[in-house]
Amino acid sequence: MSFPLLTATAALPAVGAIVTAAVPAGRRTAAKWTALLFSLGTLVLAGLVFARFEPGGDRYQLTESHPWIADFGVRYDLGVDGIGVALLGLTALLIPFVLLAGWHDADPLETHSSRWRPTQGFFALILMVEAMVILSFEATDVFLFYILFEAMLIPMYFLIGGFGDRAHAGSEENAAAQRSYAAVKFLLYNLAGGLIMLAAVIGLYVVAGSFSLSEIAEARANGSLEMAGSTEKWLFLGFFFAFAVKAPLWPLHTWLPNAMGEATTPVAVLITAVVDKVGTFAMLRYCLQLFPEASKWATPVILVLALVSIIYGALLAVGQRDIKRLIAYASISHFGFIVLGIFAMTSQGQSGATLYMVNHGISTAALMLVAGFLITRRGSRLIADYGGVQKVAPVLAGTFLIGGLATLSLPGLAPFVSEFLVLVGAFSAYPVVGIVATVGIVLAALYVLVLYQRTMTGPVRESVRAMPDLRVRELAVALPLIALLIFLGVFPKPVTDVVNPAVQHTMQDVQKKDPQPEVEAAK
Amino acid sequence: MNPVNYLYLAALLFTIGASGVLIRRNAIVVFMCIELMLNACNLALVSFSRMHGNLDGQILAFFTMVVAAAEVVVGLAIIVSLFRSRHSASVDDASLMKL
Amino acid sequence: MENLIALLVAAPLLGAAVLLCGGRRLDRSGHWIGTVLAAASFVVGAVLFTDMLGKGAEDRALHQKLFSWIPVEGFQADVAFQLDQLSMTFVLLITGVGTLIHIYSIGYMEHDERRRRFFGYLNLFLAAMLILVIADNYLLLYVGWEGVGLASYLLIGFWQHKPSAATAAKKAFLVNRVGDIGLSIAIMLMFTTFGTFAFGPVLEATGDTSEGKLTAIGLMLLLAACGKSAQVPLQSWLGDAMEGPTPVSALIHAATMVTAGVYLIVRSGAIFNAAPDAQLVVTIVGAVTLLFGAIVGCAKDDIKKALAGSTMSQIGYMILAAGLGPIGYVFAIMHLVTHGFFKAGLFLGAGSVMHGMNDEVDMRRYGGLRKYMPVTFVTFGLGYLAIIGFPGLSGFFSKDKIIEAAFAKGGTEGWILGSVALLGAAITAFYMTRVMLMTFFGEERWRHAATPSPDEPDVEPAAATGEPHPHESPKSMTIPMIVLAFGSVFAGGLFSVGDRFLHWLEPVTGHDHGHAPVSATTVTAATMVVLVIGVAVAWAMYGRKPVPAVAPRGSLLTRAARRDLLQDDFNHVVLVRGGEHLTRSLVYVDHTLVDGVVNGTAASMGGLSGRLRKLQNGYARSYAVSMFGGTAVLIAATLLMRAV
Amino acid sequence: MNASLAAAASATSTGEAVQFWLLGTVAVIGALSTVLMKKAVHSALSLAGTMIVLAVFYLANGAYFLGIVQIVVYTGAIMMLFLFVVMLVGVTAADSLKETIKGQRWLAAGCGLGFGVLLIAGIGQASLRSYNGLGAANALHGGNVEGLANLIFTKYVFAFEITGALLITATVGAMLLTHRERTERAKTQRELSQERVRSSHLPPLPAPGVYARHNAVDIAGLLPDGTPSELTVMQTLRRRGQIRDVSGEALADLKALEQRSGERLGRGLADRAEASEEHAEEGEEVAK
Repeated sequence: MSFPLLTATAALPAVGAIVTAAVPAGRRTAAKWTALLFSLGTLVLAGLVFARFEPGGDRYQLTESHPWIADFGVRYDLGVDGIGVALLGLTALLIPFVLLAGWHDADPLETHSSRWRPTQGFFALILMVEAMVILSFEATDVFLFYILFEAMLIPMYFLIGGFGDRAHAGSEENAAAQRSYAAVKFLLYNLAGGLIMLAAVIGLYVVAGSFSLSEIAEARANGSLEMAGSTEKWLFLGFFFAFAVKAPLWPLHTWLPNAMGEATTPVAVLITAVVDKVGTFAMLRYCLQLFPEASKWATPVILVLALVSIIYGALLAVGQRDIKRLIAYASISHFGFIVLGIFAMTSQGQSGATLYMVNHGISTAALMLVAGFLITRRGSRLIADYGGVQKVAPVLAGTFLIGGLATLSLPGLAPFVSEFLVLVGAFSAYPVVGIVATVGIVLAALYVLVLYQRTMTGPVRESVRAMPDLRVRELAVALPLIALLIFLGVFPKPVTDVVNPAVQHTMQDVQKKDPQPEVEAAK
Repeated sequence: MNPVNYLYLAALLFTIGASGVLIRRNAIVVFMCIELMLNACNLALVSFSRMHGNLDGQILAFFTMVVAAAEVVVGLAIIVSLFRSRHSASVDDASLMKL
Repeated sequence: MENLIALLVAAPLLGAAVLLCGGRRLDRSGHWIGTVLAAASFVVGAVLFTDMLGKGAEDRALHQKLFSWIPVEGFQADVAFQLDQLSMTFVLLITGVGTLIHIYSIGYMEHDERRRRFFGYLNLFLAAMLILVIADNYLLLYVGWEGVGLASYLLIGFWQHKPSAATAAKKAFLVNRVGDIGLSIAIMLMFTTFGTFAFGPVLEATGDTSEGKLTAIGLMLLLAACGKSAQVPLQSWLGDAMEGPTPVSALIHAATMVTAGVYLIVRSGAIFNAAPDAQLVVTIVGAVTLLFGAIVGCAKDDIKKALAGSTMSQIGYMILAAGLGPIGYVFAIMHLVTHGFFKAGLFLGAGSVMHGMNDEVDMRRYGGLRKYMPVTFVTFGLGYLAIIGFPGLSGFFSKDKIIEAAFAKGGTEGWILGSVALLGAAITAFYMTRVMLMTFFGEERWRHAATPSPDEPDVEPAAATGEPHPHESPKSMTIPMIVLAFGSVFAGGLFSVGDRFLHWLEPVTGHDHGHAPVSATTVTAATMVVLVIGVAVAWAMYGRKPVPAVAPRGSLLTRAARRDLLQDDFNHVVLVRGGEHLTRSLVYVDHTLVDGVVNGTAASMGGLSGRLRKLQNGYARSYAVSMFGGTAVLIAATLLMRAV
Repeated sequence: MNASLAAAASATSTGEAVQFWLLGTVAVIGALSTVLMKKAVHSALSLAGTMIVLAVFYLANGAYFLGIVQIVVYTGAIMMLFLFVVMLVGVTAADSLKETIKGQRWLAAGCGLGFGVLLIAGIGQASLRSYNGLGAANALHGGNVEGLANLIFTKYVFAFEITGALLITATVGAMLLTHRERTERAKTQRELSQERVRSSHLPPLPAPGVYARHNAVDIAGLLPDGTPSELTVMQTLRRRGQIRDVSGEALADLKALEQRSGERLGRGLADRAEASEEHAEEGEEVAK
């Protein structure tokens, strides 16, 4: 048996979490470095996965399979396709930056006792989330995936509820109340989704007699597993609901602004750039693969929901007064694009959606983390408290602008590629949908530029006059992300090469062909 | 007379005892009502013992008595210490079992 | 030779990267790096140009594929360049004028502590603009398209500490984004129609699809062009864009970027040729903007805004010409090039004036400046003569051709368009003469009115105090002005003699003489007549009697024109206010309705449990009752089960 | 004797029937008075009665050992324990019969009635075998006690041992619950006497009720002017608020007495009336 690379990739951060948590109270810095080293190690392993993965090979590669709960046929089955590789890479890539950005976010306050160890907890929890997310991208057993899908809520809950943004307007009690409201809301929304999914998972087992993704898909494909139309629809809806909450899709989105607003910025990035991707990833892998007919049946409604998310999220972002909530609503808009790409059911749309997941992760991380640096400096999340930062902290403003431009999908930066692919994919299948979604790009420009104008330009406000520019640690976070945004904007081939075959498999699953160009169709 | 009547009597006593538990507020009286219910059970057990023609029912009744004795000791001790702290033997005064 | 194409873009891109990432240590040398790299790009362009001249007309086009950009199933986008005569024209214009303006900026921006950054942005602009014109497919063109938008955003908002500049920058970007919707939909339409969006395959395959599709594509391209070239109805950003430093106005908002729309339409000529309806709309947009810009230009007292109105109007001419189809393509581009010279010259002149007048922009506070800044006066004057179409200067040749071509369109359309073009020429003569008279002639109004203009309370402390001391600008500024003045004077003649320009571009754009209902001489004569009328009216109004230092109330039209013909007010009321209300109500809806449903569910659950909690009253006896009742129910159930 | 008892165990004689109906009635009445009596002492006594009746029933059912144990343990020990506690808590403390929990009484009645009916219906429905009687079982080991002993020490020996443990635990538990930790050193005799001498009450405290024709401990003695004296009643009762105030009654009696004697002696009625009114007013004030 070969080296279980996938297990190792997921296990390393888990081990890291345990080791970090065990660091004694006084050795805060050691804990931070431990966590960072483990996350970098994970990145190396993820790089190995990326290198060992052959785009032209089998659908699932690097597979591992062990029986787990024999009575129910639950197996510990791992394997990655191109989409999994891309997202696994994204996760492993972002976590070191998240850790680095949150270097001081969980330092104990002076009022805390010396035995209090929030730092260790914070870093360990982030690594725990990483482990679970990575494993969920690797799982090819529905039950295993479900367990991880739910289990990652626990560390996330503590990360949101336990480590709030210190830049909160208002009293400490008020902040704590808001935080716990956000954490509970996050948990309840996702648990509700997960509960419905659990029912669907059980239903799937009853119908299919197996939890194995590949087995079920194969049985579906060769006709040995007939599913009544209504059964398939109900099961699909059960899965989709959970994923739509996680993604989040309008109107199940309201937990995200609260959670992102109240959490520390690294955790906010973790939510939107990493954890939420599990939702859209699962739509692509589970909904389309297991329930192709139902997916097609539900497409019109889902496309409308995605469109509403795009426009609605963008409009609400324009109306926000809180920087982090603004970015959260922008993310809702972007998730609308991702879902649109997935359910447009064209090669371009789905490749674009996968690419979008990666790019959105990077661009949101860049924007949000820099916004976090800004917020930490001034101690306020309100846009109105800023002005003229560009003059005192030009590098900060510059990185913020680039993050913003990535968010509005400026050509030349990575998100443009994916957004355009999604739009083209949607347009070629459903022209009207594509046109309406295009309006989103204007609104994106509006909210990003309004944000930039109000915070960075204009006369220098007294409160920001003494604001220092980015420090080395912060530059180490911002610059690589920006470099990556530019690189993937100019040369996305490494990612598309990996993603394309997987998308073709998915297209076969749903038995859809790309619409032919009119000219070629005529010939 | 049919010996079943003993059972009817036991049921009646038990019901009266139970109603007493529900109605009375004095902890001691409530406790007495509980004893009444236990006794009703004992009567039924003895009667069953007679019905089945073996002594197991009586053994059970015997154990009931022992347990009842233990229970009374502890229960009355609780009542006394409750009384000490609250100056009252009313069960309604100890209504802390709520949110 | 092909490999040099990438170098065109690489040089300024490198400059931008170095200058923007280099940090303060480049503050002292940054402007030279920027200028040298811009010049290097011009040199590469010139080399390629001479090489191109050496080849036959048909195989002059060069092509270079760098790498595959977005390879997705069924969707191939490459980073590939194509350099043909049309692109070449633009390359030379962009790098040439660009280099001159770099040189000019060295002097103009001398006292700005962020000069390095300014040059970085200028280089970024050059790179993006070059990508725009040498891309071989629409998607890469889109990259350049947005790139110039970004550069324009950064440069308009260069003085970010001024809220007006930041707002203007944002506005420019947003209005351009609206146009970009058009471009992206056009590209998507091309993809679904042709399966590709490279120039070659798309433009060759126009015959294979329906006219309706092509009209749709054409209209979407026009929308894009309207955004970038400030055509009605997306023109509102250009006036505000004058908040940027003057070299920026000269380069981006006069000579190059704003003409990208014309390039797009001419480049997509094959699509428009096959879609007459779209062409008609293009000409209408051009004609309307032509008048719109001219009227606005007449009313503005801010010298840069007057010139901006003029730019709008002149681009209207180009769009009009481009809409005429093969009759007008060449002339559109020719006017574009000549306009690039004289309008850049005019802007640089205006910048020079401002430089000498403590950044004063109100023409009512100028007057009689010809004595103080002779070089500026002469170069500005030559530019002025060129733009009004004084015989022999470049504007005369290019504008005259467009008017001719408009008439040559034929039919009622031809007459209407031709007349509008003529009328535009008259108004052009009027407002340019007005600018000239107010600035360089008449009494020296600045001597008494040395208070800062109310719009700009916080420009420079120097501007706020004391009387200005008009003086000529340094060499680095006057030399580019002189060079551009040469261009303004001679370019037209150079192009027109022997129809050189026509033959140069014809292989790319095609040409058609049309059926002129009136002879060329008649048109020229008519143009001369309206020209004289325009100048005369302006002289009567501004030359013969003194210009009041404070703007008179003016007629209704004047007042409307001062406010950009109420376009901004419309935008403000409908889009800004409406949008604000929409977002505010949506925020409310999200909070109360969407979130409210969820929180309401939670609250009703809480309420229900609150009710149920009352059962939990803490009385042991109550609990006993439930136990007892429960037992009774159990017994009843048992008995019932046995009975059944 | 043995034979007749054995017979009684297996079948019901007329005598047993009579006994059942007579004593059964007594048992039910006892149970009902346990529930319904206002005073805890009365309840306890009624319960004791019921238990004795039950003991007789046990005997009648052939459970001789249990019958005796019932009397010894229940009536003799447990009920006495109850009485002790009742005395500790306050023998005269009567429950107010006003129900405080809304609907509790109705619910209780409903549940009780329903439960009883169902239980009795259940017994009536059950197919109960004819009675075997305990004759054989008792005879097996030579008697009821021996039979029980045999079972207890063989089959149920573990349960028996565990009940032993339970009893010990209960004893310890009761001690723990009622035990009070001393927070300070106990005072010595000497200290107590010194304290007493220092206090204002060197002579014994006045006895309760002596001036009021009552001699219960919970009635305060009246001072010569008719007001009750707090000192005369135990501290515990005072704290509980279990002092009965009979001063008004006493004054009224006094007034009546004076009137009667006045009538008989033929003294000036007018003076008396005035005086009595004054007294009455005073009495009212005291009552308040």
